[in-house]
Amino acid sequence: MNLLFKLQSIDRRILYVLIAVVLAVPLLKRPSKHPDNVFPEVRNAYNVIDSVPKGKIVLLSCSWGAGTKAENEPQLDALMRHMFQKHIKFVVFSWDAAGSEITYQSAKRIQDDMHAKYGVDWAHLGYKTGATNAIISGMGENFQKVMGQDRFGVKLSKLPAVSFVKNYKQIGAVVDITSVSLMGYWISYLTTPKNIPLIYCPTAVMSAGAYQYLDSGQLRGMLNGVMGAVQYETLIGRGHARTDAAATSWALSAAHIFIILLIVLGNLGYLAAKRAGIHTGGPRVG
Amino acid sequence: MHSLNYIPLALASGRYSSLILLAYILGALVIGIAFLAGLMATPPRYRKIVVMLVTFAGGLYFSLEFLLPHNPIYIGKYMIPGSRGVANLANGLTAAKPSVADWAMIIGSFALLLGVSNLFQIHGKAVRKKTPGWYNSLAFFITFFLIMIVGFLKDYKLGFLGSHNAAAFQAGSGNLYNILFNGFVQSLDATMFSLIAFYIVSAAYRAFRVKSAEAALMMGTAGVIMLGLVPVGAWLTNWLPHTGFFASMRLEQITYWLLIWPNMAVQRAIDFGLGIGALAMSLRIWLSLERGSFFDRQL
Amino acid sequence: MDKSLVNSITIWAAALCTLAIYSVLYKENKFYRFFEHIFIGLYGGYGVYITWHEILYPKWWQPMVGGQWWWIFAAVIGSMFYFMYSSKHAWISRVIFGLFMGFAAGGTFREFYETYWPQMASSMKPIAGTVPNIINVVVFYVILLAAMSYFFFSFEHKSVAIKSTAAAGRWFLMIGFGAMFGATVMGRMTLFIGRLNFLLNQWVPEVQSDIQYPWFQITSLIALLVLIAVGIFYIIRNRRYAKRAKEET
Amino acid sequence: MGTMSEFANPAVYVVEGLLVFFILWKILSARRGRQLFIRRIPGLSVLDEAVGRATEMGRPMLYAPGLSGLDIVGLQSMAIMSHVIKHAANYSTRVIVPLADPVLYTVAEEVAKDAYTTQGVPEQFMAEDIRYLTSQQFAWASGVVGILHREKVATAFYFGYYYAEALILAENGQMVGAIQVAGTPAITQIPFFLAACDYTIIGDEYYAASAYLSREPTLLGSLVGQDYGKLLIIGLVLLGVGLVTLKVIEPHVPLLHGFNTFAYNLFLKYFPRT
Repeated sequence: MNLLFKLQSIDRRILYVLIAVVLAVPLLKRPSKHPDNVFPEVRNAYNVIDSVPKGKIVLLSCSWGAGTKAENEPQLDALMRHMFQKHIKFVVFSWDAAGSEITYQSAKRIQDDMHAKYGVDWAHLGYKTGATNAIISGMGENFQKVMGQDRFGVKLSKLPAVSFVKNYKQIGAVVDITSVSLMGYWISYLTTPKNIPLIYCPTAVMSAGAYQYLDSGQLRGMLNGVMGAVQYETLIGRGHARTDAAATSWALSAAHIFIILLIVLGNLGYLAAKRAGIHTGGPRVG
Repeated sequence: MHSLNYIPLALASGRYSSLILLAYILGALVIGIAFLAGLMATPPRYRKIVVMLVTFAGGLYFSLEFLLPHNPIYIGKYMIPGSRGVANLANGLTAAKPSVADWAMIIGSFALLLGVSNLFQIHGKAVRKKTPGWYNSLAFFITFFLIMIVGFLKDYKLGFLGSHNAAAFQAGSGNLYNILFNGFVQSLDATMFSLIAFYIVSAAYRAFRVKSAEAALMMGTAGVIMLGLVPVGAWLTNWLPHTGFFASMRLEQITYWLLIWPNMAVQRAIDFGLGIGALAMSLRIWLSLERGSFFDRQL
Repeated sequence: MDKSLVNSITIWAAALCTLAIYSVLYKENKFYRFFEHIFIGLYGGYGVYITWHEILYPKWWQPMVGGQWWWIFAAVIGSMFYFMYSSKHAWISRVIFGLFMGFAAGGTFREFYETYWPQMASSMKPIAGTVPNIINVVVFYVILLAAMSYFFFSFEHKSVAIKSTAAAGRWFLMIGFGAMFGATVMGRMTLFIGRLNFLLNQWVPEVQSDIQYPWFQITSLIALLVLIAVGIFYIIRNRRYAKRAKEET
Repeated sequence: MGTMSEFANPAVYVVEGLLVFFILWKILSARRGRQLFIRRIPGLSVLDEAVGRATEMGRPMLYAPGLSGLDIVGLQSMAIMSHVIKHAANYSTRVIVPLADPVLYTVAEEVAKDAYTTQGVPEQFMAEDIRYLTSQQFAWASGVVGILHREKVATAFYFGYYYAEALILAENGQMVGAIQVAGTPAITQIPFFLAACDYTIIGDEYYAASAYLSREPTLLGSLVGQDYGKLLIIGLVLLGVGLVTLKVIEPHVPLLHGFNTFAYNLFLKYFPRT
């Protein structure tokens, strides 16, 4: 009995080393096996992108920085590869200052890997900030004026990838890859009023609070953190590639089991202490 | 990297047009400063009203654009007299959205130095007074100006150095910029965010105690969903058939059901509350009904 | 400097920063504090550069010097933010903040309609269809109404019916918070996995490829010695402080 | 099924008109002095119980308003702090308040002084118990953790806007064996407070608690108006369910057809379902 109680006083730094070791194994092995099951909202996102008509563009709105790159970059990667495969034109732009540089570097790496051409297949419109609701509703009315130029200062009219986009009529779908709550603005000012499909790629922290929007159709698909990206990879034929996302999904499995064991162990120690009358704290309330 | 030439007052036509433009800009600047001076001179008792009116005017744009009918209203064949004017106003507001977006984006961008000037005050004081750890503030200033200067230099061709040196200088600052951004900014931001994972690990072991039945229900649901979202969950109940009744007992199916029905209903209930709360909050801000807080401080 | 050298320096810099920030997990220290300030400095400087380069220069400066002289007014209005720092005229910053807050608040009618009408519409689910569907719809209504009843404050929960639905409401809320708990753990662990993945699959290979260069072996040796020396110095100093502190108490 | 209109339709004028009316009517009547009723949420009695327990153990208490500054959430936290301090003053137990916002720090000092004087024990106010630590998130959290361990705090209150640092505080409070009561409108942190604290006040309850204590008219009126709004939403949803179910059973009951088309044009048309 006192073993459980003694276990309670393990130094937290030992726990930190333990979690690092537990996660290092799958990361070094880098298994390429992707999960078998694909959640319906990921499949719906795939179908929306797959059915974007020819003369329309997809907006990849990114509002994340280096802080949540581990979750949001695999989503950007999977979606971009799918659109390059299907020759669907798209633009990437960032509401986050650092994100403008990061999303361009990631996109450039994928563009080179897929032998796509900047300015023809896709364009990066750089950093946007200021009153979000005004910018989103403004781009729906006059895309060329509000978005102005790409991140190198080249006017949009000179880029074949986006020169044909006048207003909301040429927008086939909007993808919101985010770590902050921007979805409400897309829903209120562009996608619900103009009936444009919206796909949500949040960090996992925000995914639990999105299911009511999937139920109401305001969101037509969702990639839930890196797990959503891994499942999307299986849909675009990368089910056997040794990607970071696949390795992360197995490391996550190990992490979750480890965390659940910690909670169980901690509670057993707590109950043992309580039964042995050693109150680690004053009487309880509530 | 295309190089952007900062040639001030580059003007298409005529020798004097640049001077004329400069005159226009300076003239407008004088008007602007006069406007600010006028604001500064307003007596204290009118200031609160000015703030309230400006806030209300700001709120008018989107509310009218949405609420006003966009085409004239007919009762049978008879058109209500004013409604055509109202419809033109409403459509005018909608047509103005792109320029409103431009001005909002640019004025909003001017606020970028707000956070910076606050930091300059704090770290400036630390360096001046040599408070302990002042060298950290010095590092702040050095790195702040280093990445900013290198950022501008990588885009700007220093013609006077001669074309070869200028290109080398530009490439060099480009490399230094990449090292600073990819090496330092990205890794520091990502690592700071990842610290929270460690706090969860130690809290999981030492803080998450099932002290009440409701905590047990919450942690039980959390456990099921944590397993159901990751591949190991599917593996744990892989022995169950894929189809038929028992398929719904598979861990990922249970997780999915929990997410799209009970969790969805709870999130929607909370969301309705938040929605009405946001509506109330926006009304209080728009009509300056807030009392005893930031809005009411001594003007 | 050729590409691979820049890449190596970047990876080494990133590894150094990662380990410096993680040192706070052991103990709050000067090393962590120093790198924290570097981050704030770099992020601030980068913010000024990117905002000028991708917004103010192309959308404000170029049109203005290209002939649209009225854009200077944007600078005048933009300058109002900075009156916050003047003691006498701080209220002028409240005017521009008020404009932006009013601007955001004005959108509330559209936002409430576009966000919550479809939610109300999709809450109108007919209690019909297949048996599992009926079960799901009934579960949905019980949880939705009970959870909403928990957040009523303007009348007393006297009658047993209301008191029990509100209590059940708090129970059902736990399912929602359990889902958020699980999702948050998954998200936060992913971020640490990202950093560990960088250390193991980018930094370690970099060290292995650099190890054969003699100049690298020498510098890493020196660095190691310096680190050990600093470590010993701190341990001795702390022990002396501890002894002195014990003597005083 | 109808589609969502891009601009306001009659249903918007009616429903949003009612919502705005409820909220403004209640706020203005509260400001004119009418006494509006707000029930005492169970969390408040748990709060008082926790204060009582701390006085029995004779250790100081900690009240942490999180990172909130001089905004709505921060000021409401001050109202709850004032209640805690008044309660603690009766048993002359110290209340330590670490802050992360210099402006809210000055407000906290005034509120604390005022609370002690209203209890008639102004001498109990100790300026060093109200402390501004730093504005940096994790530096503030480690400062509070230092207080928890040094002062062996008996009870810890976390009321305000919280981010990821909630975890660090709750864990260390647990290690010190303190009774912990939390309350925050920050939905994302509530699961962790629920797991680690003895009792947690959830979302809008936070506003109800501070409205009950501060009786501030705008807040009271707004909360009561919002209750009416929630009732309206529930009413609309239930009405919709009834009409939609009637629509489904229409084939079996032909005479419903007339009523259903009338109901569709009057109501269901404005609530399109995909």
